[in-house]
Amino acid sequence: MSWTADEIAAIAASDIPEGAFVNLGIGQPERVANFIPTDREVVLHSENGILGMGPQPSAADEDMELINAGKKPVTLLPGGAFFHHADSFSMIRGGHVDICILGAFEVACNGDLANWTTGGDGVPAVGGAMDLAAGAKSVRVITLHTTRAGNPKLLKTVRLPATGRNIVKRVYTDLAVLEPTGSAFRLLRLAPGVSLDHLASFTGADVLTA
Amino acid sequence: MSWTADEIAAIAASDIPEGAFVNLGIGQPERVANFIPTDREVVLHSENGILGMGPQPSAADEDMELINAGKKPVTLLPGGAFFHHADSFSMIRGGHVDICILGAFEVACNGDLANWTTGGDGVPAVGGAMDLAAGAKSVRVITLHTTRAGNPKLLKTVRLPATGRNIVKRVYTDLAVLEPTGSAFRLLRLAPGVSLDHLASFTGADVLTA
Amino acid sequence: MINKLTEDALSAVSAVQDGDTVLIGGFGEAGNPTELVHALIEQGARDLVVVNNNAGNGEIGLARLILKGRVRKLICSFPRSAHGHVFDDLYRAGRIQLELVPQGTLAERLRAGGAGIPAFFTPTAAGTDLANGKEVREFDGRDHVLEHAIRGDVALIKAEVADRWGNLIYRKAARNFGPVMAMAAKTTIAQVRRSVDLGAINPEQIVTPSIFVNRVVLVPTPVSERDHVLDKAA
Amino acid sequence: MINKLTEDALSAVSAVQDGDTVLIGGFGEAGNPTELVHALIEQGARDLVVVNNNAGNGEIGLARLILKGRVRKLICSFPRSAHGHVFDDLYRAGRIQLELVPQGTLAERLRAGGAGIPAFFTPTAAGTDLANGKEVREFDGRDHVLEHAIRGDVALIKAEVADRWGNLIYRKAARNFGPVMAMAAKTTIAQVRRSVDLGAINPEQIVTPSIFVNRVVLVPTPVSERDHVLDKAA
Repeated sequence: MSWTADEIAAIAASDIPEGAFVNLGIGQPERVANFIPTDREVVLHSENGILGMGPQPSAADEDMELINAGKKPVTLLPGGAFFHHADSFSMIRGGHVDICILGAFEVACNGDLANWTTGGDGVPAVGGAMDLAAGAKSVRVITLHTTRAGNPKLLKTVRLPATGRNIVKRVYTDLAVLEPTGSAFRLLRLAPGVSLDHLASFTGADVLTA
Repeated sequence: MSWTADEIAAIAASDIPEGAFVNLGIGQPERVANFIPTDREVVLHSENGILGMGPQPSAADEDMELINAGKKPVTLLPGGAFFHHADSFSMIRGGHVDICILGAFEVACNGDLANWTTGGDGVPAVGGAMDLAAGAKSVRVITLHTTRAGNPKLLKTVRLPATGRNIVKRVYTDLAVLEPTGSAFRLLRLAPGVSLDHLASFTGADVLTA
Repeated sequence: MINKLTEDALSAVSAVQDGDTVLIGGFGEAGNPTELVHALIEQGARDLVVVNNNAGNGEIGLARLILKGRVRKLICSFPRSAHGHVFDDLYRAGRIQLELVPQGTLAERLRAGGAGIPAFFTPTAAGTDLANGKEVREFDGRDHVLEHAIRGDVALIKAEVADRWGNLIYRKAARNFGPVMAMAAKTTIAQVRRSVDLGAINPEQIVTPSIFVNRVVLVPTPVSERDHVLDKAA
Repeated sequence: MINKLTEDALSAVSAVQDGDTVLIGGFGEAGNPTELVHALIEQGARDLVVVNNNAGNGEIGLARLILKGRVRKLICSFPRSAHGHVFDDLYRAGRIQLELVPQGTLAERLRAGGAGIPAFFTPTAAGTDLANGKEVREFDGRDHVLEHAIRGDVALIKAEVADRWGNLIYRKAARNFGPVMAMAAKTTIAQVRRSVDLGAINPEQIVTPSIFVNRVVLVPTPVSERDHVLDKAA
């Protein structure tokens, strides 16, 4: 009826070309690393100063000085490099990271993204999200199509404070792959068993099919 | 009747404290390196990406990838480091270089320095002079007291295009050591056999003796 | 002879003044100078402005400094962590100020501070709430925000190896904010696991050259924050 | 499989267009990518804007590119050298433009170009003729000049060792402008003395990470400019 988290990750991974430099956001986007086609070499960037990030180590090999943006232990592939924070964000802000895949609270059909604060009375935290939104050549989003309460996360305009404006190029959800066009979302791929009517009714902006 | 080039260099060197990070300009200032008191450790910076620069090598050991700002072969002391140009000028502009000693065409008693162009029809060249003038904590000058034609180089105001404004803290010449005060030069030390009248007559601004 | 090495963390931080801006290295727990922060707690300075990417873990290091009421304001990008109740509680009670800065802007503002650049334009945060009140200018058809340098009175960082001049190398992702904070402070104090003879670090490999370092404190076996926090939780 | 290594300098520079901005590494002769510049001469692009610290030596490398009339404008800090008549002659004849930039501002403008910073304020050159026509603003009671980023269409640099991903390390003071130019260009081409297997360069020691490099050309025994210039003079 819809794609599983692994299926979404595999679809997003299949869109990453050989040789790309890719930053994966915390949470669901991290899963994409498990589905890079084995015949492609992709170089993963971590904001805290790593290129060539490899998979999680075994518990015995965990090293708290080799962690990813989510502070979880990772490994380094041959060809990987360490560098400091200003250099790391020069890669991001300077347009050297080809693709970043982020999570979202809301995405608008004009490409606006909201993913850093729910605007409540909690402690706000932004991390590297705004730098990635501003700097990566192609910003992509992985998200469930709706909130836990069943409300659309794909909207005409974001209601939460924005992370970046007009920057999202593609959205991968459990229901579909879509592209913000400015005034609507263009459908690129529909999950099996999901009807156009169903998709439209759970999307807060027009959906174009061509 | 006046100090030799080596004597001036030795006096300038004696004013450099233990542990200082020092950039020496091209030409006469380079000579200061030969007179650092042997009981003091001083770290020499070269704008092209070297800290801990050592003396000239023997001809057999010359390496054109280990050169100073004047493009002459040098050596590296234990504790020395290599870095790129942006880092090198961060050290300069960021105020981390304690002392730089530069040559001069003209120095004014308000601390203005002119040493990058004679304003003629030649090819202008600035190199790192303006960065050093703007960034070093203490800018000092070594120069002959007069031009070849016998005209004063220490003036009320510079006539040539300035390298920096209000930045020179001390001037070492063949006749004296002086300090720009704003409206005059204060005499700190007079070369043996040089009279105050002689000094005053070859200085283009007032000389204070107290 | 230049010798910046000491084993006395308390003396190393003795000059910190009330009201100082203190840059503290680290991302998560990698690169946290926990022993130097504990020395700063013992030293007693208060009313501090602290710059760190996060807001501390458990009740150790920066979290403990905050818990002791020494921090007036925190400048950081991500003041949330899996084990980070201390900042949360004070912030909700209105007892600590927060300046939230995008992580890359934070790193660049520190580098600018160290490089003598008072301000720069960045595309990050343009059009968002974090650009409110800031000067915006268009370059190449795109809005950019003017951001100002951050300079510290003191930087407390953690590196792996030092020599007596203060040259530093780091270990893996513990490098993070260390090099830019070392540049950005009037006085930089590094804790390191070990020291080596002058000349023993490959001059091609030195990450923070001696010019950016004032004092080096040897801490051969620093505490593991994770172990500490998990022990407390257990 | 990612493989940026080639032995064919001419193919490596094949995409350079007439009118391009070309960043060329080097300070004096250290770090000059002479063989890449000679390939560019053979390739034929003209009307170029070239960024280099100097203006070439003798009639080799950049000096030869200028001599061949391929350079419309030079952006540099120090266009004088002991063996540098080529630029001089054309400049005095009004046949080449010069934008003179203080060396540290040149390095910082390139780094800014690579780091996504369109403009920054610097104290360098404030109050001098090189600030004429530029925006000036006071910070901390001191005048600063607004300087803009430089980006290149192509960077030609020289390093010592590369792997097939394009990670680079340099040798001694030949590092100079290589790392910032690698960041600042759309396409970065590095010539290196040797290549090693992926993983053979210590990840702590990589100076230019692979993300900044597009192509690597193996030139095991590059020409010595000094020997070449002295031979000609003899």
